[in-house]
Amino acid sequence: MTYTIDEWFVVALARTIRDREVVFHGFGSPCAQVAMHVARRTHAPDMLLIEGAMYAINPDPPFIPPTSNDNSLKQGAAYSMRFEEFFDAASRGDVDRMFLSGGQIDGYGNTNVTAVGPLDRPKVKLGGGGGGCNISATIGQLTLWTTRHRSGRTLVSSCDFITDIGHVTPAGDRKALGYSGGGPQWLVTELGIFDYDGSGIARLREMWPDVTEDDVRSSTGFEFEVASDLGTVEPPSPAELAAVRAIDPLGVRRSEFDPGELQRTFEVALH
Amino acid sequence: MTYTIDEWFVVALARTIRDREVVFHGFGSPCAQVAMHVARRTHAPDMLLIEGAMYAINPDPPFIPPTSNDNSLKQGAAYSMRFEEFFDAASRGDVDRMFLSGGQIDGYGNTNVTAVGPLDRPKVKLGGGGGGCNISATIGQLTLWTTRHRSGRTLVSSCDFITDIGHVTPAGDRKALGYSGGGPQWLVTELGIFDYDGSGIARLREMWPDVTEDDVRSSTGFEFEVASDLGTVEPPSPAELAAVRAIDPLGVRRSEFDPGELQRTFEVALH
Amino acid sequence: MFLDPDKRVDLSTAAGMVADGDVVALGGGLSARLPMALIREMIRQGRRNLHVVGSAHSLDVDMLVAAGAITVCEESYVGFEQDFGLAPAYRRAAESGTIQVKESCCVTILTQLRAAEMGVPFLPVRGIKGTDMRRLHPEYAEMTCPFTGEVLVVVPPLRPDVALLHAPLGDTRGNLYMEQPYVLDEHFASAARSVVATVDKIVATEELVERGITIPAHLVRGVAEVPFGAHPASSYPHYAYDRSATGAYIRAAGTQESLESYLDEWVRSTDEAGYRDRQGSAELERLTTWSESVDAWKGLFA
Amino acid sequence: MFLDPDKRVDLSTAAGMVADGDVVALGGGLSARLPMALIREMIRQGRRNLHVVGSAHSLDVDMLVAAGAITVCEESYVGFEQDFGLAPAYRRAAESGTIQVKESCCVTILTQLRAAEMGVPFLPVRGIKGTDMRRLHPEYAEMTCPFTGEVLVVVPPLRPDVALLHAPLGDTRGNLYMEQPYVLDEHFASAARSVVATVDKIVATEELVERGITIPAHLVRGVAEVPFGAHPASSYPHYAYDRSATGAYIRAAGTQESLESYLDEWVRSTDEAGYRDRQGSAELERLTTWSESVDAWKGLFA
Repeated sequence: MTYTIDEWFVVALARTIRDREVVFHGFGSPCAQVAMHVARRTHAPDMLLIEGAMYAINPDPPFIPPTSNDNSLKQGAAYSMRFEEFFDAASRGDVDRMFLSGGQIDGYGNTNVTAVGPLDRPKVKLGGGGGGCNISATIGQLTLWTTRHRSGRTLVSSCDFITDIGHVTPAGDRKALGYSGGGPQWLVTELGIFDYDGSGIARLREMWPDVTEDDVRSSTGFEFEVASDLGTVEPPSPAELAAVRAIDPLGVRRSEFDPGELQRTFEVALH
Repeated sequence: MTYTIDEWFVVALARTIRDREVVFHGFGSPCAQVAMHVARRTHAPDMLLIEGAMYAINPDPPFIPPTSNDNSLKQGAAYSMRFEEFFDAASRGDVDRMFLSGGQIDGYGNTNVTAVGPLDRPKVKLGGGGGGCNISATIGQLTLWTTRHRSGRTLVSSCDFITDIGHVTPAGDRKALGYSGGGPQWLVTELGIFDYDGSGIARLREMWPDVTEDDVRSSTGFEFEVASDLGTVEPPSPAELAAVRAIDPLGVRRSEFDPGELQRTFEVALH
Repeated sequence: MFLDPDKRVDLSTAAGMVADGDVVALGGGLSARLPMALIREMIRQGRRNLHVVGSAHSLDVDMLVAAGAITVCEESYVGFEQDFGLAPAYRRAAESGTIQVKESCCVTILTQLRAAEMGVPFLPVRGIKGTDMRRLHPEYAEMTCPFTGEVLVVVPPLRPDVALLHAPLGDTRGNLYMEQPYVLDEHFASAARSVVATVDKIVATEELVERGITIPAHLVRGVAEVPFGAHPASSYPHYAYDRSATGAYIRAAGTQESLESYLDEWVRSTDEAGYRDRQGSAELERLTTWSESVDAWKGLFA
Repeated sequence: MFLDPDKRVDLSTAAGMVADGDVVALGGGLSARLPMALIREMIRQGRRNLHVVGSAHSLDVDMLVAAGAITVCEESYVGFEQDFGLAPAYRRAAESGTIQVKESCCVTILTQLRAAEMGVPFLPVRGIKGTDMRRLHPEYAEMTCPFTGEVLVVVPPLRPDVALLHAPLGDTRGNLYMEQPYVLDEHFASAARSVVATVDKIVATEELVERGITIPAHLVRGVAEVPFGAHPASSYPHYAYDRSATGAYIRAAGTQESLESYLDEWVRSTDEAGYRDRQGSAELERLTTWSESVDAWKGLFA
């Protein structure tokens, strides 16, 4: 049996969630969205899953649709938060984890989803940050991810615009800014997985088996440490793979990947 | 046919409401409560009636109960505001009129519903202001009322504590305080009806036919002007009386009056 | 947040979730959905030094004051409206200085709860200036608006240690269904460190979903099923306000001595099952007849 | 407040309640409950210089930008998620500087709306510091909390001239029923000077009461009945998002020239009845089959 990088990728994202965490993803984030449902169906059954843009609590959607405001995403939820109810909870520190991506991500985990290039005449006007900006300051921990690491344009030495804050910004670190949130804990890319060292800089912890440290380094615009026990990402379990396929029969998660990446196929090892 | 002072009194209160006004009464205010329903059933059919403590919009209660949080008070209402929805509307100036009473009322229409006597050891601890304090600043106009004018202790030269603000306070007038609300427009008592002159002081406009100017003066602790056209309160119409009796079959409005006052009976004039 | 799948506790455990000295938000208002079973149970447990906060309340606060459980009272109103008038025990305690009255205003309390909900250390209010409220609240401050130059009173967040709520229906997870008015209950639930609830009845989650959940389970630490748990306050759609039982309290409350007898008889010497027995099942059932006809409903208040 | 007992207007009158230069709040979000019939009608009427505000939006904003109706865009996101990616016309206009992008954050917009709702001239927000958002918003200020000494960003009220909302159901008075997520619609309704709404269907007030009214009539200035008035956005419980019609827009939006042809064909040369005809009644009816089975629902997105 084989599986593809998109499946493994969302499993890796799912594993950043601990059981009994209160977890949120934003809209337009199918990989994070699928990952949250995978986590809830595998190792984190008692997490509180807040469905992004619907603010539905612990729904059991029959499928993941290609848009985040579809009613399928609140099926089975006994309760949906109001807009302000979610954002207040996040602002006062009652949400443990949020998934965040970015068109640019720097070494401290600051992200840019606003504009690449000069602000008055951007080279690329990105979509915008939605609600991430303020609550990136207060949510317990952040799982960052990108599926565009290999482009070389995503992990940058410095963001052209900071939409969501990481560990350290030009205006100071989180402590100086008075923020209670812990900031980025993980950065998962299609090449590897980073955590953050004591100074708030990304540190490479694991890579996919078809990726080399040179691949990572040549695609990364910032200097990063490498963990002394640099390893390979743990393969998905049959249960995890089954969960991915059950929750996302339309394969909406794939829309985040460059078509070339989707060719990356792996074999389930026979023990 | 006869009618009593409580009936006439609520009719007089009702007439302070203009059609197409947005009007609110607080809890524990049966006279104002009955008056609002009388107004809506007679001269102000298109007012927006916000039922105090229920925040129900334009209900048709089958009767007025002796407590303001009873579900009978939202019968027939298509919509009930949430607590914050009402208080926000009042704070931003979207409510045209509120009825307010007080254990003490001074000449500027400041009211005290907190405590009579020194604050650390009050002579009488009153119930408290509920939500009146802040929104007395921002609601369009206020109709003040008391059924305890004759006691001599209610209309005072100066409140021991200002809970809700009138036209002028020791800290300045409404303009100086930056308040958009117009303040007291009417003060209706069981002896007579006052409006307010340009300096914000109560001015006697009408009296009940069984009351003399001396009665009013001897019961009033502040100096007041008397309108040059001082008159008698217009008797209730049959429709108004019928509305009072229909909306308040339990006579809850009477609980505001001293038993002695309730003996005041009037004859419907035959034309 | 509270993620346990089963939050059911007995009333004694629920009341035990309030500690002496806690800042306690009281749900409901006036004669509706007061958490009376929790109030009575806290009196049985001898709770002391509570700082209660809320909007317009009546028997819940007065009875806690009578039992000596309250040190600070930060409600916007305590009383029995025009029907029974001033709150007897509260009034005596306030006039003799045995409780600290930090009377507040509904909008101010709402604003302070919102600050806690929003995770900000201050919020402005439009009113207060010109009134004497700051004599009771030296903790308020003033700030000048950077946009308009206006000076506004600003207030700090209010984060109760626990909110005590009563709902007609709940489920085992702690989801609660209420009828309007919710009063401050939703804000208490979000702003407080925890919610402890009583419900008249625990039902299947599906039944709550059908009606609409008012307070979600993740805010609720414990839920106790207590029939007539709001009595003598109302808990619609189940039962109306018991005016006669409230009147009995008022009559007993004329002196602290007779009030002590009342508390001994109705609270301290019994539990909630005994309380219901002593009230009389016929009397309690009568309160559920409000929906039969307007006359039946009106008859409850005659 | 709006107290007329009959608020029904036709779509042209409804769209005419928006003036050139207005600050316009757009209801719904992403692909749900966008006020598309009003958007199309405003384009037909040649509305200009709008300042649009909202949270995460897509086709509504992009089409207004394509038609040259927007001068300032203060949304938290404009795009088509991962499915169709960046918003083509919005992106071109932002990159060429023909619109002013005052991109904001959901929490900031919510806070500014709350200031308008609460009638206060400023409110603090916890975040923003450390980000570059203030480069887009020199109007924000900072204040020092008098209680904690913390410096927080404070924002002014946001009081839209008009909020354009779409609801599946409404009544003649202007009461509106919506399904969750309400997104910012409730706050828009309270904060804006007026609400102009389209509904797929006008029904009896009793039917709305049964379901629960989301936006009360007294906030609504006019309501127009427009079947499929949110299309191609969803309007549950009636119809799902039309991915295929959205895809057709995206394909046309590759250049401003082909986009003009699209607007001529689908908007400017017809009215809403014609729009529905051209979309095809079979295609539109298909969007209502979502509730028949999971396969039918899923099939709409395949």
